Amino acid sequence: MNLIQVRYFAGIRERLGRDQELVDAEGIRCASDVWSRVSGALGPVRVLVAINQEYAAMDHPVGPGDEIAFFPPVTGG
Amino acid sequence: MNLIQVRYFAGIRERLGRDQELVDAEGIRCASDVWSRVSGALGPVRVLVAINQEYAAMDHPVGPGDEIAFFPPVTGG
Amino acid sequence: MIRVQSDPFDPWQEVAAYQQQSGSLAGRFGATTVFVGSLRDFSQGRQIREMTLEHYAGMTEKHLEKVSREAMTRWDILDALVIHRYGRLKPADPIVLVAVWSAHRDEAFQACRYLIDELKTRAPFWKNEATDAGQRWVVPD
Amino acid sequence: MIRVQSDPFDPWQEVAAYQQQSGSLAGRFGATTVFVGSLRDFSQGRQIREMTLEHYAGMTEKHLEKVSREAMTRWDILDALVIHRYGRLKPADPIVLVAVWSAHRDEAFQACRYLIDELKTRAPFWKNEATDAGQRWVVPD
Repeated sequence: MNLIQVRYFAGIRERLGRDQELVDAEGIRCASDVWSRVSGALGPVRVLVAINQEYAAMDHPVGPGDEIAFFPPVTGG
Repeated sequence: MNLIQVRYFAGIRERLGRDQELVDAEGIRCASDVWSRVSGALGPVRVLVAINQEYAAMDHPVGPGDEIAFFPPVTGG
Repeated sequence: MIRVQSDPFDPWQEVAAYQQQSGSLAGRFGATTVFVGSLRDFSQGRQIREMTLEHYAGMTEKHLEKVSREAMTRWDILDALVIHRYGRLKPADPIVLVAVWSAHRDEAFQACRYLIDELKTRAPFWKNEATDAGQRWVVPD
Repeated sequence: MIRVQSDPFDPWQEVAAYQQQSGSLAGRFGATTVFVGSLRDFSQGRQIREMTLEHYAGMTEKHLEKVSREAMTRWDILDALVIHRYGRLKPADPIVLVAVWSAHRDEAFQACRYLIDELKTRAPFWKNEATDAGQRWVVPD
């Protein structure tokens, strides 16, 4: 099975109740497909995406072996 | 005799060969009159003026008891 | 240099030590600009007891390295130091330090401002405040 | 606070000490911006051996106090510290320190920049450089 590693941070991690999981790459083309599959009943939230630790757009392609992260707007500094 | 205290700094002090002197206030109306009397054969130089330790214009009135300073553009910081 | 750490740090000691250790900088820089961000004890109407800074380990370092390289390319600066904490912080604790050395002040100010702005708007950190009225995630301005 | 002195100073120790002593600042400021101007060992094609800073005692303090008050009025800042040396300096010596404390970074950066710009263009100091090829008065940019 081809897997994508998915990670969550801050408010999104809290609301999903988990900080990471593995998702089957079958039927997944882009970040948005991953988000649809994992976000379930989360409702509309402001979410940012990083693919392999770089910011990416929701329509950016993802595939097996990729690390994809979803998180709210950042508040460092 | 009514006196005006005149002070010089940096390059202007060096070229005049003195750092201060007293000038008779007789016939003096403004800073420019003081400069004409003290600068002698100095020739044209960029000179700034302070009266009682505040920047002033050359046509600013001066009189007995005032401290007037002439100096080149500043280079602190 | 970039450092991301959970240990508290003294920004003034860090800048002094970094300058000392980079002996080759001495005499070459005419301008040093430093920004320090600290935890305030009061925020949006609430007393702050402590703050937990979550971060995306790995991505954070990558991002800060990238932004630091960009600053070095874009402005004529000699060196830059960025330190950022994560984990639990107490009010008045320094959160972030940005220091820039250059020959002239304009470059130093611009690069320092660029680094802290990029860090605030893009580096993957999230602040969670523990207030008298419970916990909350900080929302960006 | 304003200080004009001939003794050398360590800017990082000064900032740390001032912050420590102003205990009431702790937890209130979220942003500290510091500028330090230092003597470079090379300037306009010549090696610098030392520098003598002449100043107009009295007017200098007046001017710095005035500019400092203006910064406090114009921006929402909590405190400012300015230290400026005069007399003989060696390469790498700090010449001037400007530190500003405020709740937010934008005010801190703007006030710090204002203070150093005003100081550079208006405070009555004059630099005389001792170079390998003799002495010279520094001319403003």
